[in-house]
Amino acid sequence: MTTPAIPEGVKRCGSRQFLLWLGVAALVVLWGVYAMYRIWFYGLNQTNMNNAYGFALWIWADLAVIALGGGAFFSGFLAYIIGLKNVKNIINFAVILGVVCYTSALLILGLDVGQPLRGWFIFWHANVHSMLTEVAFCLSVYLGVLIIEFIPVLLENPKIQKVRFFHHLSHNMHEIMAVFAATGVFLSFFHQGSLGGVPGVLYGRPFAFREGLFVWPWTFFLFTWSAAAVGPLFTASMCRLTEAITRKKLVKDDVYHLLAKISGWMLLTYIIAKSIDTIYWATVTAPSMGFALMDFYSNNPLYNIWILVAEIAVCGFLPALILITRKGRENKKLLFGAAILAIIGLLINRWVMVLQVMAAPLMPFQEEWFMYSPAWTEVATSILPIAYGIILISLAYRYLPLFPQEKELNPGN
Amino acid sequence: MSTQTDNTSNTPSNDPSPKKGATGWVILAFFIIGFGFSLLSGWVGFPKLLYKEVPHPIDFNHALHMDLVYDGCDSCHYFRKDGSFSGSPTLDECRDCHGFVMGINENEEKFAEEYVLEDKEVPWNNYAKQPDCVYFSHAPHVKGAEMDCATCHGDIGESESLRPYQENRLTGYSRDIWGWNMSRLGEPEYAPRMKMMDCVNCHVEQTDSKGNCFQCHK
Amino acid sequence: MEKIPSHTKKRHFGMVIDLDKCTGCASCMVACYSENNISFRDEESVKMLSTNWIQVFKLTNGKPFPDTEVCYLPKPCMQCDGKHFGHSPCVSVCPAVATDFDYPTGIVSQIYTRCFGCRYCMAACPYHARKFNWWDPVWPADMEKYLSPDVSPRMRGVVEKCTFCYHRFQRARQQAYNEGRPEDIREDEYQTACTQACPSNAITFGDLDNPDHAVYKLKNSRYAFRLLERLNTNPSVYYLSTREWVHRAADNYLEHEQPAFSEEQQA
Amino acid sequence: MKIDRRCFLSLAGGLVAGHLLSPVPWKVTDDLSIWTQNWPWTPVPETGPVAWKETVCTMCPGGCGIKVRMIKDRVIKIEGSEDYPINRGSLCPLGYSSIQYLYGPSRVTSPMKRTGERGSGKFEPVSWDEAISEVSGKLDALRKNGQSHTVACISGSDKGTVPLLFKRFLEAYGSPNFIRTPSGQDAHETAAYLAQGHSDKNVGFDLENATFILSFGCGLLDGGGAPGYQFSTYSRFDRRHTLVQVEPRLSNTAAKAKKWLAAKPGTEGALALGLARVIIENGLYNRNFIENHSFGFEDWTDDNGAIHMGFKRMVSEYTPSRVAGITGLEARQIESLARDFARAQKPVAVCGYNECRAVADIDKTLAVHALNALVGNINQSGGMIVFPDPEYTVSPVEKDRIASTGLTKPRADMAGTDKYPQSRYLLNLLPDILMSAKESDLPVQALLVTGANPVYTLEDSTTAQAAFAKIPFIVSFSSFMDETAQYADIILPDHHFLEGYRDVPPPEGVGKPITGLSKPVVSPRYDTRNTGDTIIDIARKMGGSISNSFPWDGYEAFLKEALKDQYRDLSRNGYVENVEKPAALDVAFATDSGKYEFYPTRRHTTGNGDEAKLPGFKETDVPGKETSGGVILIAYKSPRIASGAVANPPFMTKTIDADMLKKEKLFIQINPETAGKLNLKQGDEAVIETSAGKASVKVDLYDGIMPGLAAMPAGLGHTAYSRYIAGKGVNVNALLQPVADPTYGINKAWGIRAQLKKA
Repeated sequence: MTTPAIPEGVKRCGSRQFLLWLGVAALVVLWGVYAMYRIWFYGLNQTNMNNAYGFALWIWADLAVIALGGGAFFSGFLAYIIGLKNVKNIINFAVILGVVCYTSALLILGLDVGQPLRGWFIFWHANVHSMLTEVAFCLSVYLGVLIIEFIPVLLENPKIQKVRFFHHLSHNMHEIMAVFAATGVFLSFFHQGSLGGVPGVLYGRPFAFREGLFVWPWTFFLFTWSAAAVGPLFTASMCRLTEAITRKKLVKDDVYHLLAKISGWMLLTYIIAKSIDTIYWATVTAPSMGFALMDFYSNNPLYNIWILVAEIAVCGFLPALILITRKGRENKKLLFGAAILAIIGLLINRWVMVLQVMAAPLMPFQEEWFMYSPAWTEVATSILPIAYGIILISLAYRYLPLFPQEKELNPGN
Repeated sequence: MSTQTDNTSNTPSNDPSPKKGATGWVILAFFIIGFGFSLLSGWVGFPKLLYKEVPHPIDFNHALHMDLVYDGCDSCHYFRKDGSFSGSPTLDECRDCHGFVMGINENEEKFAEEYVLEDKEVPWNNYAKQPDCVYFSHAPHVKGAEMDCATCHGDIGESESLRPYQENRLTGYSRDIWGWNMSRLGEPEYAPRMKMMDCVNCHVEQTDSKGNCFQCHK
Repeated sequence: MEKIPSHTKKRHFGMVIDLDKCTGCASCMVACYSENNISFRDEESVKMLSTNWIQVFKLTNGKPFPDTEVCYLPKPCMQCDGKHFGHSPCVSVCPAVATDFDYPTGIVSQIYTRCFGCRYCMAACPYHARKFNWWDPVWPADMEKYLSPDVSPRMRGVVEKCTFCYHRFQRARQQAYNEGRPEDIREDEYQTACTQACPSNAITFGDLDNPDHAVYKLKNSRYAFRLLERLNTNPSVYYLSTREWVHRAADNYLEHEQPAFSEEQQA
Repeated sequence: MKIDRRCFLSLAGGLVAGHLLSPVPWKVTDDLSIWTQNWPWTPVPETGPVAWKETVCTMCPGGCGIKVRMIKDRVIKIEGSEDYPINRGSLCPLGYSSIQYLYGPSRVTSPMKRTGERGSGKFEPVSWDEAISEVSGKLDALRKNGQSHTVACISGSDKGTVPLLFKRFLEAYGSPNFIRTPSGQDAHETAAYLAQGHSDKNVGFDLENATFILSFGCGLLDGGGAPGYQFSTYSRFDRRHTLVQVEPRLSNTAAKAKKWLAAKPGTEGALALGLARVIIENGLYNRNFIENHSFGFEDWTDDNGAIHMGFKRMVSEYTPSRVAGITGLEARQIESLARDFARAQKPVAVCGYNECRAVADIDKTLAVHALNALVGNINQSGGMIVFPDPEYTVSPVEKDRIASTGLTKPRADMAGTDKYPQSRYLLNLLPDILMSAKESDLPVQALLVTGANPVYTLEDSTTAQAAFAKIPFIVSFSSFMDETAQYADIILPDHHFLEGYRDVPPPEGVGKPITGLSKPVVSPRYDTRNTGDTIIDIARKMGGSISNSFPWDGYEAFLKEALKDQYRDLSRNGYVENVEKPAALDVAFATDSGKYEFYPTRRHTTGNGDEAKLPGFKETDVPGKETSGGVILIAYKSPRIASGAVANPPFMTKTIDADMLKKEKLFIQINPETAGKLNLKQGDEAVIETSAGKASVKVDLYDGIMPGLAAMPAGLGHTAYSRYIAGKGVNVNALLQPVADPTYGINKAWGIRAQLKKA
């Protein structure tokens, strides 16, 4: 008698269809792997980065996936620390999404450094003053935590459950998960913040530089806050996307509504804080270094003042206001429309804090903006995580009981 | 790591009919076998794989030469006018004495025939050779801090025969740099070890500072 | 543990570049390439991919013909002291201590073998003084023959920058030790390659804190200024110019602001 | 005993645990990173004892003393020599980069014989014996055929012992065709002959002692002329010194000048005359010089009783307002400049040298010389100095009948013929002469090229290439695979200057006659020979009187004999100063009047009037058709681009600004006003077309250039050497066209009309 690999009581597509689906994603992964080979073998000259753009698409992708992966820590925080039981219905999915995001971030970092084989120097020869050191430590420890959080979910697979040891392991781990979740939350607060610190401490770069509290610039707090606000919205949106693809209801609407409400208020407070920060920076910090606000915005389409309007108004206040109103979040279209806007807002924020910092000319005699467009290798390796995420989530969805409410919501099976 | 084998009521429903598994002792034995194998291969086999023996071009007899020169080590390893250190003598310097085959011993003959007469520099193995990134000047150590050669180079000056030289296959470094004992515990075997922290420790002790990166790096 | 070893003398090396003298000939750049084993490729016109430890910029006053004026501005690494002494913009961000503030000399060090190429320091440096080795360095034909053993050639994947020819300082110290006068180094014994190369003597180099050195007086000249001084990076490189527009071009000012020099001129 | 899955899990656990407690993972991690720190493909320079050796740089004719840092037998670095009297420590970028020619892919590593098409760069190495036999065989055949006069030699210089050997060879062989490449020297030599009566003298300017330098377009700080001398002079400038630059473009020199006067190009002569008028009118001239040592200042009467116009009367027409009209300057500027110049402690007016092109406007040069004469600075400290060529003491050439006959034949470049009787070398005319000649009676059947790269440097280089392609036999003596070497049938490579002996004659334009000695600091790296030795070998091989004229064992023996007493000092000090002091004024002039002739009585003119003889201002025709929307193209010199016989090495190319060269595209400088008219923007791709050629360029808007002009840097657009040098930008010479002075033949065109259109 063989144990089915698919969790009990749920229905999954045929294996041929599944393999085809995986195959398409695998092709994209292969493309990325080829790009990885080019980069590791021939060096970073395979990219379009240059001495003006030491940080470029990859660092943006890193900041972006970590911020979006923030859904894992903030849902964990809500579920285990605040004790919002309802959030537990989506927490498995959030954790997997977190694993995807964080492993991708590390992979991209491994590509981005010129000497990957020396990568461990960041731990062994750490400079405690560097925000990047803080990022590296917290990031790797938190990835460990995420994996630990992921293990019990993994162990839920019927085949694995058959092994008694794993069965008990998963059971016991579930019980102590709150401890890990708490650790994860702590670490996350820190490294999300450190990532904000990465641009914020650059006092030679007036576009990025922010004053702050002790050693932490305001961006430290803003990054954490924004990740906490938008991360769960990303989790929810991805969950909704999974529902759309599988044509199945996986999570009850009240879960979405709860996350939306919390995120809405988080987003609103974030965007108010961000606005205050921007105003202070534009009127006090930057002018003290001789820069007027419009010195930072060029008339080229990429680094236009509209990018600021889009980030704060269109992708900040607008979704926040939609989400805090009951009518807004209970209308599916508005809810996910707002979520997507908020995600775009977050992506813009990370983009601006990396790329525009590099682009703006500092020396008055150098009027030209530094322009950059990514090479195919950078694009391929940045898309790779998406394909890899699709594969991992598909496998997880197929073989693990990710959604506790699935059986109940799809009784027909 | 422990194996929980207590049979509780909530065994999964599809648990196969209980068979007698291996005992704890057997499992432990397997663990020890694996553990021991790794330890042994890591501590004994790995160094043999990592290092290769490089034969010396000439088995140089320091003791013999020390008897013949007036100025100790400085006779052949001297400071140039600009304070740089000459290191191993060049063929021209050896030629002052070794102009022809004297037939003293096998080594001398080999040296004269293969190098002096062929006008070829001897590719001496340098136990203390540092990589290109290291800036090391003998002058502050020998002239400033008045250190003896032996402090860092051991008693090579009194040796009658060259001790073995091994090269790290991955890095190209002399084995002396890491030290011959893989664990780096205990007293060094021939001469002090020369990884960066070995230099740093001495600097901290002697100058109350580990110095600055540029002091020893280029 | 002290920042400065007990046997070392404290110095603060810096440079004063007279922009009224600089002719823009680029001898400093070429002498630097030769001195510091800087690699080159067949394509060097994309400047943000080209490795230069010192680069000469051309500034114009923006006035139409024939009132146009040109000023050449050589830009080495500024060896910033930083907002807080020793916390140069790049040094404080390096996660692996590959770049460090050398307290005994005030020079920002860069250790290529420690650097793992994250380029955070490049993002931190407002002067674009730091260059990344995008390619493996290649010296065609037998050109490796001219490489200097005083400066280690950099491998692909690490950041490099001007070191104020620190190896020349080492050379001078070694000589001093050899002659039994440790740490007693004359002003002319340690000069950077660019200083020495400048055919119009526009560059002066020395200990900014030593009243006997020429730079000590020059840096206090009323014509002296530093590049992007308002960012609080505290560069150790000073410039001299008698021209008001050059002072203005060296930093950012809001519309109603002007450089201290202009105010002084008007007063 | 049961063995199950758990046992294997346990074994794996043990393996992992043991592994972690063994050195393997840690040591491998560490060693892998150490491996990256010592990648075998990243070079590690060898250390060794350091030595400094002094010698003289010959990458350009500037003659700078250098010191070479050596480690064992490797050349590590070149620096300027503080003790050398020409450059006094200063050195230009080319000097610093010259190690990139000692090493590197541009060297010709052995004698070569061409196997492919001309210019294709396909050669095969041959032995020295074979190469020399081939050359001597070809030359011998021509000689036996009565065609000895069809052999020509193009040399970058006519001074020094190597050019002397070539001249000697041609003399013994029977050819009058020793041709020096065009240079600033051409006009000065002519002017010195006309005003001072010397035919073999050098004109230099004692810039280092002058306090007021009025430069008519000299690229003193643009890397031309003797850059080391000029830079070191400038480096010692203080508040008491003044440099005034007259130039239509804000060059590096103009940028550093106290005053930049953007006179219209080609009108500098008028400006000089205008200044002369103000000086004379205000009585600011040197009365002693004018009264005692000059002729033709006032009106004068000749032996036939005819009254001739003097210089004073001639310049009286050049009122400040008229000159302002001609030059585009303001009358006020002209007047104050004249006063400042004449009242300065040691004023000197310079022109001609160190311009990017050898533009030889005789009138302008005479006018500038006259300015110097007016302030009485001829042969004075800080003034214009005239000194003789270094003298060489060698036995006379043995000439056989063929040689004597050959030497009486007219020169292939028409210099010294009835048409251009007072000219010495006219290489600029040679391409057209060759192009119009029939294959059968081509005036040049064999060409020797030394120290020059005419295929690249001649204006209208496309025509020059076609003309050179017609020459049946070309021998190059170049150390590097330059464009001319690529056109050669045989290359007999010279040493790099760090590998061999060579005397360095006094650099053009320098106010003191210093001869240097370039000495070997390394043994030759490749199978090359000193060109002096090679030419002696060829002569020996040819036998007879030619061989007899070269009795020396080799070049060094010849050098010692030629330099006689000087050799000892040269080899000891590295240089000698040939004469103590310039000639005193009462013996300084070899004119018929024995004085400085403001009225050059000897001047060869087509007409006979005073107007033709006196250096009045005549508008020079700019070649090309005048069209609406056209520009006038000028070339400019950049100190970051070597534009002479040797191309700019990779180090210098690396210094070129992004607004000068982007990828393979060169930027052409135009004023924003011009750009507006032509509808061009910064960075636009454009096509420039002249009667000589066409090139695609990018546009750089530069306020510092006169509207209506377009400027391109000289020295780019090479097609030979190596991939580090070739294929960058455009050779401006391919767009320019020389215009021969009707009586002197030398080129007088300062620009060319061009069409600049958006691509």
